[in-house]
Amino acid sequence: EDSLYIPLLTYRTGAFAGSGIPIADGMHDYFKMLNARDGGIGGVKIVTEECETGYTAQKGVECYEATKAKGALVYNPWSTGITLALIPKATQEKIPVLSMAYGLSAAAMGKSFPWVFNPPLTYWDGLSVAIKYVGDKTGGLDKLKGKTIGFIYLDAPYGKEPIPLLEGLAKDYGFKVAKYPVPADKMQDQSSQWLNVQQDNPDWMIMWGWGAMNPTAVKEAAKVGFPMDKFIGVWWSGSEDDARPAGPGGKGYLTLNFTATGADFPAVQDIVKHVFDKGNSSVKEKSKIGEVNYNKGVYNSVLMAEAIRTAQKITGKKAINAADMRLGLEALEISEARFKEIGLGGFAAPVKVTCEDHSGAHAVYLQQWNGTKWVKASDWITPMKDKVRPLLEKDASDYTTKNAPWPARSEECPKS
Amino acid sequence: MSDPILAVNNIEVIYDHVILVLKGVSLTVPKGGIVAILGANGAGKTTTLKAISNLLHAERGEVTKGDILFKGEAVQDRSPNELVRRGCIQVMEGRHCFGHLTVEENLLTGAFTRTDGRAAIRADLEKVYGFFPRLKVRRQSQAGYTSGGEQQMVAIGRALMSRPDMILLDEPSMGLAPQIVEEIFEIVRRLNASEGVSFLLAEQNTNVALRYATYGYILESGRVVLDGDAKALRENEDVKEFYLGVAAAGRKSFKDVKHYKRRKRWLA
Amino acid sequence: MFYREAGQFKTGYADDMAVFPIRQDRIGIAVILAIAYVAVPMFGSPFFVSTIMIPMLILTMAAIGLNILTGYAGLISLGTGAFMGVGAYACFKLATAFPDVNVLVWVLASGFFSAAVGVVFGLPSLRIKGLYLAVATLAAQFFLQWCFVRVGWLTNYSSSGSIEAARRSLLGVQITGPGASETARYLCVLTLLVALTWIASNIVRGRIGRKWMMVRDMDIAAELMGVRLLPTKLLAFAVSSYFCGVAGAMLLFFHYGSMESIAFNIELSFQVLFMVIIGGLGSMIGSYLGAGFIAALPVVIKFAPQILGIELPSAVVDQVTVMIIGGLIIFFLIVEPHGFARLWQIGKQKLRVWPFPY
Amino acid sequence: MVLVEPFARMATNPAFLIQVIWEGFVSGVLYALIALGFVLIFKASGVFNFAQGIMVVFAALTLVGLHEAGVPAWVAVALALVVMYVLAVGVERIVLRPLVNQPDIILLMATIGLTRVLVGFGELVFGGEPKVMIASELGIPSGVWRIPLFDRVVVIKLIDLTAAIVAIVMVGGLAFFFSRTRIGRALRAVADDHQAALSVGISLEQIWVIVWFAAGLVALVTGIMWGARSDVSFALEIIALKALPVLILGGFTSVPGAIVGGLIIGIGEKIGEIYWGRLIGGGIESWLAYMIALLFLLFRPQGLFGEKIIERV
Amino acid sequence: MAFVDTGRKTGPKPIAAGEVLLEVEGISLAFGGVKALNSISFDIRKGEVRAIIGPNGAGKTSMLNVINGFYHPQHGRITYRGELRRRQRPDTAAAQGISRTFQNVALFKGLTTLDNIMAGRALKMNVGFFWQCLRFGPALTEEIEHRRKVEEIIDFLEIEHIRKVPVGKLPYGLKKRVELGRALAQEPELLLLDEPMAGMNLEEKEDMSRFILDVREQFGTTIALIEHDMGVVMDISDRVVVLDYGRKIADGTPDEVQKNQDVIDAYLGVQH
Ligand SMILES: Nc1ncnc2c1ncn2[C@@H]1O[C@H](COP(=O)(O)OP(=O)(O)OP(=O)(O)O)[C@@H](O)[C@H]1O
Ligand SMILES: Nc1ncnc2c1ncn2[C@@H]1O[C@H](COP(=O)(O)OP(=O)(O)OP(=O)(O)O)[C@@H](O)[C@H]1O
Ligand SMILES: [Mg+2]
Ligand SMILES: [Mg+2]
Repeated sequence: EDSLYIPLLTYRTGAFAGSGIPIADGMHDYFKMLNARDGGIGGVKIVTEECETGYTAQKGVECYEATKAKGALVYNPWSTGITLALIPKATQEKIPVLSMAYGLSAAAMGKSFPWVFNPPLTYWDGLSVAIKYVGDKTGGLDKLKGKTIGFIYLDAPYGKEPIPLLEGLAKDYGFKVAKYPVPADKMQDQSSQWLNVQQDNPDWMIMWGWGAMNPTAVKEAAKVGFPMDKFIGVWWSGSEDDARPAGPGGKGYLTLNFTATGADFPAVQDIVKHVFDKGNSSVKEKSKIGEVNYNKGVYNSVLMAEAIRTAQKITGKKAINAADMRLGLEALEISEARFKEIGLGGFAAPVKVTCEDHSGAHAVYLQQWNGTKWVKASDWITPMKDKVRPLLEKDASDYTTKNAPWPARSEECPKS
Repeated sequence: MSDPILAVNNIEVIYDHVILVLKGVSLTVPKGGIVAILGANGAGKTTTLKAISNLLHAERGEVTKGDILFKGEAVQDRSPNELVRRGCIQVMEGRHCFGHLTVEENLLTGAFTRTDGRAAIRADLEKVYGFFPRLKVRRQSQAGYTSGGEQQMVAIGRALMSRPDMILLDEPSMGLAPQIVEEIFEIVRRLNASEGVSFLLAEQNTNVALRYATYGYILESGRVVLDGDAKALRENEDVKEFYLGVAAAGRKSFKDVKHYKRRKRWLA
Repeated sequence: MFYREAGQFKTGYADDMAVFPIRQDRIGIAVILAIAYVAVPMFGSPFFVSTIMIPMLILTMAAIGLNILTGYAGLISLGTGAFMGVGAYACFKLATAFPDVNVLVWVLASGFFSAAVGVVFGLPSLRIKGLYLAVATLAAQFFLQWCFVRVGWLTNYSSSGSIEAARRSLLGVQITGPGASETARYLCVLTLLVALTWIASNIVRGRIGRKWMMVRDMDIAAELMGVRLLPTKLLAFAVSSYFCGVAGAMLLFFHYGSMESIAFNIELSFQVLFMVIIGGLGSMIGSYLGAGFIAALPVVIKFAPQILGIELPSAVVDQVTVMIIGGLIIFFLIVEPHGFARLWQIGKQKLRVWPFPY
Repeated sequence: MVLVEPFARMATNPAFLIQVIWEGFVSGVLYALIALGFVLIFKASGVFNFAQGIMVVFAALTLVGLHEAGVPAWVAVALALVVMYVLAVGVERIVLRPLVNQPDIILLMATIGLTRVLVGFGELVFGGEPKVMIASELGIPSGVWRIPLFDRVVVIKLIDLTAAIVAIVMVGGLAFFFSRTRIGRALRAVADDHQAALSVGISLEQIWVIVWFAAGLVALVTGIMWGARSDVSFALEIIALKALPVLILGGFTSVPGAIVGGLIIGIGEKIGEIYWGRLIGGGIESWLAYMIALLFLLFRPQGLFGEKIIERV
Repeated sequence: MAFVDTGRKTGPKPIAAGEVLLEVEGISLAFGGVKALNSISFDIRKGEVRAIIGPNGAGKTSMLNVINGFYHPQHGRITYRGELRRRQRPDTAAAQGISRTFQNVALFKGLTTLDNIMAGRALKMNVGFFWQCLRFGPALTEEIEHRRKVEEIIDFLEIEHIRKVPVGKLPYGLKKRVELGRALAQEPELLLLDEPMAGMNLEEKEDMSRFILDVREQFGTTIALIEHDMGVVMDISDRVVVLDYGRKIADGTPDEVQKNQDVIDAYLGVQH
């Protein structure tokens, strides 16, 4: 019987499990809902297989090797490290990698990385939005001159990814950057970093954190009395579990986000109805459905599902293969109307992926913790494409020369 | 012979699942007796003692056949400390002092199983110092830094501190000055006579051992090849020649040992 | 009955000192080599070769390295992961700086860099012993890992901080980088491992190995017999780190293809240490058996339910795998603290005296 | 510049220096708590218990897990202690008893194996999500003191203060309990020579259960304190590694050594990181502690308070 | 006996039998409060068996440790082969031809008997690292050559049957014998034996005595011997020095010493 096989690389164990579990649940539940409600996509059932990576590259590669032969349509590594390890392999073996708003920023250059996709935006886009927001609050980007922006980040490829752009922007707008790396084994003890913050007294703080690093940072920021409404986290630092432990002290903390929070969407309600209420979800409490990271998982599955639909439309096949999937991803477009159609109106900004741009640099908004939940704190803001694009191009060409001979793109760009 | 305090019946011991070391050893120690196990290197004396005190387990050895009765009860499956509590303690070959503890602390560990109060333990401590004045001098130094002989005294003194009914002594004379050897055996005799402590000792120094023991077993390659009253053993020709060094022609000098070997009769 | 040395006479010391003095052993090793070189690439599935065999063989190399240090010279190290990292980063730098030289040369050369680093971190071993030394090597572990992250030059200033294996070939066959077939990579790894195992076993059986073991068993006596401790220990650090470094380079070039510093973390150090202990300290065969157990078993357990068609949540599988591995480690330590190597010996011993026990 | 600038910074902002030292002091105290668990077990059995870190996590998770299941906070503490006791007995029965008289490294490996078992088991039972420590239910104050000093403020979290006090009380109590008593002596005897300890009738079983339980108790306290500062998750296990330099600095066998070592490392690495670390790229905390310890070791191979290594022939 | 090179160089100045080989003068050594040695002087002549006796803790082992450089005395001078010896590292004593056995057997537990004795030759093997890696050519030749010598020692000590047994498992008496073998493998000029016969039965003591005398006879090795068995000491030694808690109380032939009242009081106790 036909099926759509999608391995899901997840982590429910290890130091980052706290972030990994809701994401894994969200990804699963959306597919389960599609299977239960619609009988799959285009009449073909989705078969998922979860493979535990523990956020380590080694296990991630094992998972990839173990599942690729079963006709995997696409991989979601959910770790920048695993993404980096899979990019050359998957490119060679022609299986798409979907690294949703994480991974290698340069993968947005579809010409160089035909098999890697990172919609809706890259870390560099995200950072540029954060700076835009800061500029806005300061009264214009030109007012940033002489200010200090602190950057606290997980000392790993993930956390370091935005630094080149941050330093570039600092030069452009004349602000200073103070960097505070947090080593993985120090995630839960950041007193040094925050002492430094206290000493440098930056005007703004930006955070690229994950897992246990986030709540600790928010707590510490509250402790040293850093103004929380000048503390901006990336979208991976903005879950309820990140802000809640700080108690009232966390009030005002801001993060970027590209998905809506809450369960008030028909599709999410369908998940509750078709999956959770039937006892088919591994979510333990209903209140967890609709939380930030859960919705990220859902969004990741929405992207895959929509790409599959697109691929089915393009190829006319019901049971597509990895190459078809790539076509679908490259032609992926979810308009506002389409979001509404699938029961997710207002859930996220419209997405459009093209051959040239595998991420699309779509808009994000800022959310703010009000002490008990996240509330929207800004409109959708679009990234500074003009600043990001050249960097992406340079980085992509660096990557391909360093890995020469990098296989040239053999697939035609779809006519648009 | 009075009631045996210890009876070992036909035990077999295997190390590491493959090395068979004791091949059916039986012996008894009467209450209030001093029994010696004699035998060449590697005969299995130490193994026998460890089998009795249940320390084999820590060396990956096990008793696979036979049984061991202490005061009439089978003790193979008892833990070593249980046995000490019942009154049987071993002084291990090669001293085994607690190097980082002082001499006095070493002695006090011997009293671990006792519950009769500090005063009694103090009194016994003084008694041990009485036996070994040298230890009193060195009481505050770490045992690891004492000389070989001093460590041997510590080991024996430590065992005495548990007020045992029976002591298994493994090569008590090794490395001790002749004077001390005599002293130690005198102490053995004294304890035996005044407090009725029974002894089972493994010894190489046959000469002394047979002078103090009441009964002896000779072990070779894991088997008892000869046993008898100490006196009878002392008179045995083979024992005389091989263990006591007094052949018919009188004691021969170490200088003149010739490069030949007469076969022991029991090996024939 | 089948495993007897009776009737095989040695006619010279050289014979007696051979690695495999018994004919059955020699036949056995020939069969194993034949399987490794012919059967595995021919019949092994790509998953088996690439996910089980390759990492297993590479980690065997690391285990041999650590075994030289810990098993033969008696110096405990928890810095293996970082020493492997040094090899990987060195090989990455060399291979990108001199792309025209064959990559195998660089893999072998990278070991010298970690040997040098190993010697530096081995210096405290003169004063510090046992577990204290283990902690000193942790300093190496964390310091080196920090360097991998902080020194941009090591990664050629890659923005992601990861290093990649370039595409290189040997005799026209691509052996490294994306697209290298698992068979090609496997054969390279296997050949390097066999060659270096041979060298390692030569070293440990000769004068140098004996000195290491002297220092391990009783350093004071060794010193009083004229062995100079510091050079001997440092040599052990150097040789050991060399093997670890080569293993690290192989891990990058023949297995992952792309790595970040975190891959060389303390977990890796522990993993290799496990292999050495479970396999048997001071035994070459032990390194193989231990690596097979620790590297391959988790993969097997993890994918076993899948292969058997049992549905279990992946997290549960992982948690249970972790538990089973932990439990088995304890179990094997209890059954035989001297590791598989000793079990192997006892097994042979039993075969030798079979059918009569003892 | 590397020599002058940091001191200049210290001098120009003394309030901040005090803040740095206080932070160092608090983390030092917490390192010391973990180290204490190690010391207890090492002292008593010569076992280098790598599982101490996961025991901290495990104890804390049990506590929070029980509370989540509806058990009142203090009852949960009592039950968590029972669980730690059962763990101690289990470890003794299953792991230690069969490994009597084995070399250190084997026992070390066994405890690493134990770590794996506990990690797997803990995640299976409690799940991988971080949990919030029930600090307020246990009456741990959560406020902040802001002390004005040199026209700046020094911030002291009450939880940190509590942690420091608890740790010091704990160390004092344990030092009292284990020193110079019959049990204390037996502990050290066991550490020296298992077999000889057996031969004089010391019950290894009893001793081991006692120390593992004591270590479990320390783990629970540590878990509560650390958990209240950040949250309770498996990431916490990693900090156990931080206790290692503390241990070697203080000496594996010394209770006061654990405290002094903890403070030296805690304060040393804070000052190093804040005043020097950034000059060379930051994040040096990950290895500075080990380097400090290594430096001390070169001069005192047995650590500050450790027992002298006996070398004789 | 073939395993000793007769043509071996014995250092700067060959010492004839009967001349003083080693002389210690006014050696004092204290550990904290413990005075292990207190101004001890004596000499050892080439080719003799020199016994050192004394009660437990008298400082005999410490004396040997001083002689081979493991302990450094606070006072005193040591002259070896006519040369005043400076404070030295322990490993140089071995190079100068002093080797020893230990009171608490210090064999390499994990090695077989054969390897333990081969270990004794560590200093004499020097083929480079490269050949060692290949175990071929010079490395193999060297290994075989030394193996041959070691086999001779094994024959001499009659321990053929335990050649391949790890020494950790040997009974005590055999361990002592292996240790002697290891010391012999160093081809020493001066052999220090610390209680070589402790824990042996009569038969084994006889064997050991025979080995010691044979060694002396056949290679002219000088022997310093610590032993508590007076029978052995009196029979095989040429001269005896008696220590008592750090002091020297007697020095002379066995007969003289045996009759010395101080010695009887301090050490021998009742005569037997
Ligand atoms: N742990 C062990 N593993 C294997 N074999 C052992 C072990 N301990 C002892 N043996 C072997 O058991 C035999 C008997 O040893 P045992 O120590 O009992 O002899 P012994 O009579 O006490 O000798 P000695 O007089 O030298 O002390 C020896 O051959 C020895 O090699
Ligand atoms: N490294 C050391 N540190 C402290 N004290 C020591 C050290 N070495 C020896 N001593 C002490 O010096 C004294 C002499 O010791 P030594 O070992 O030389 O005695 P010995 O004559 O060999 O005695 P035995 O016949 O018992 O072996 C002893 O009291 C011993 O405790
Ligand atoms: Mg014995
Ligand atoms: Mg001595």
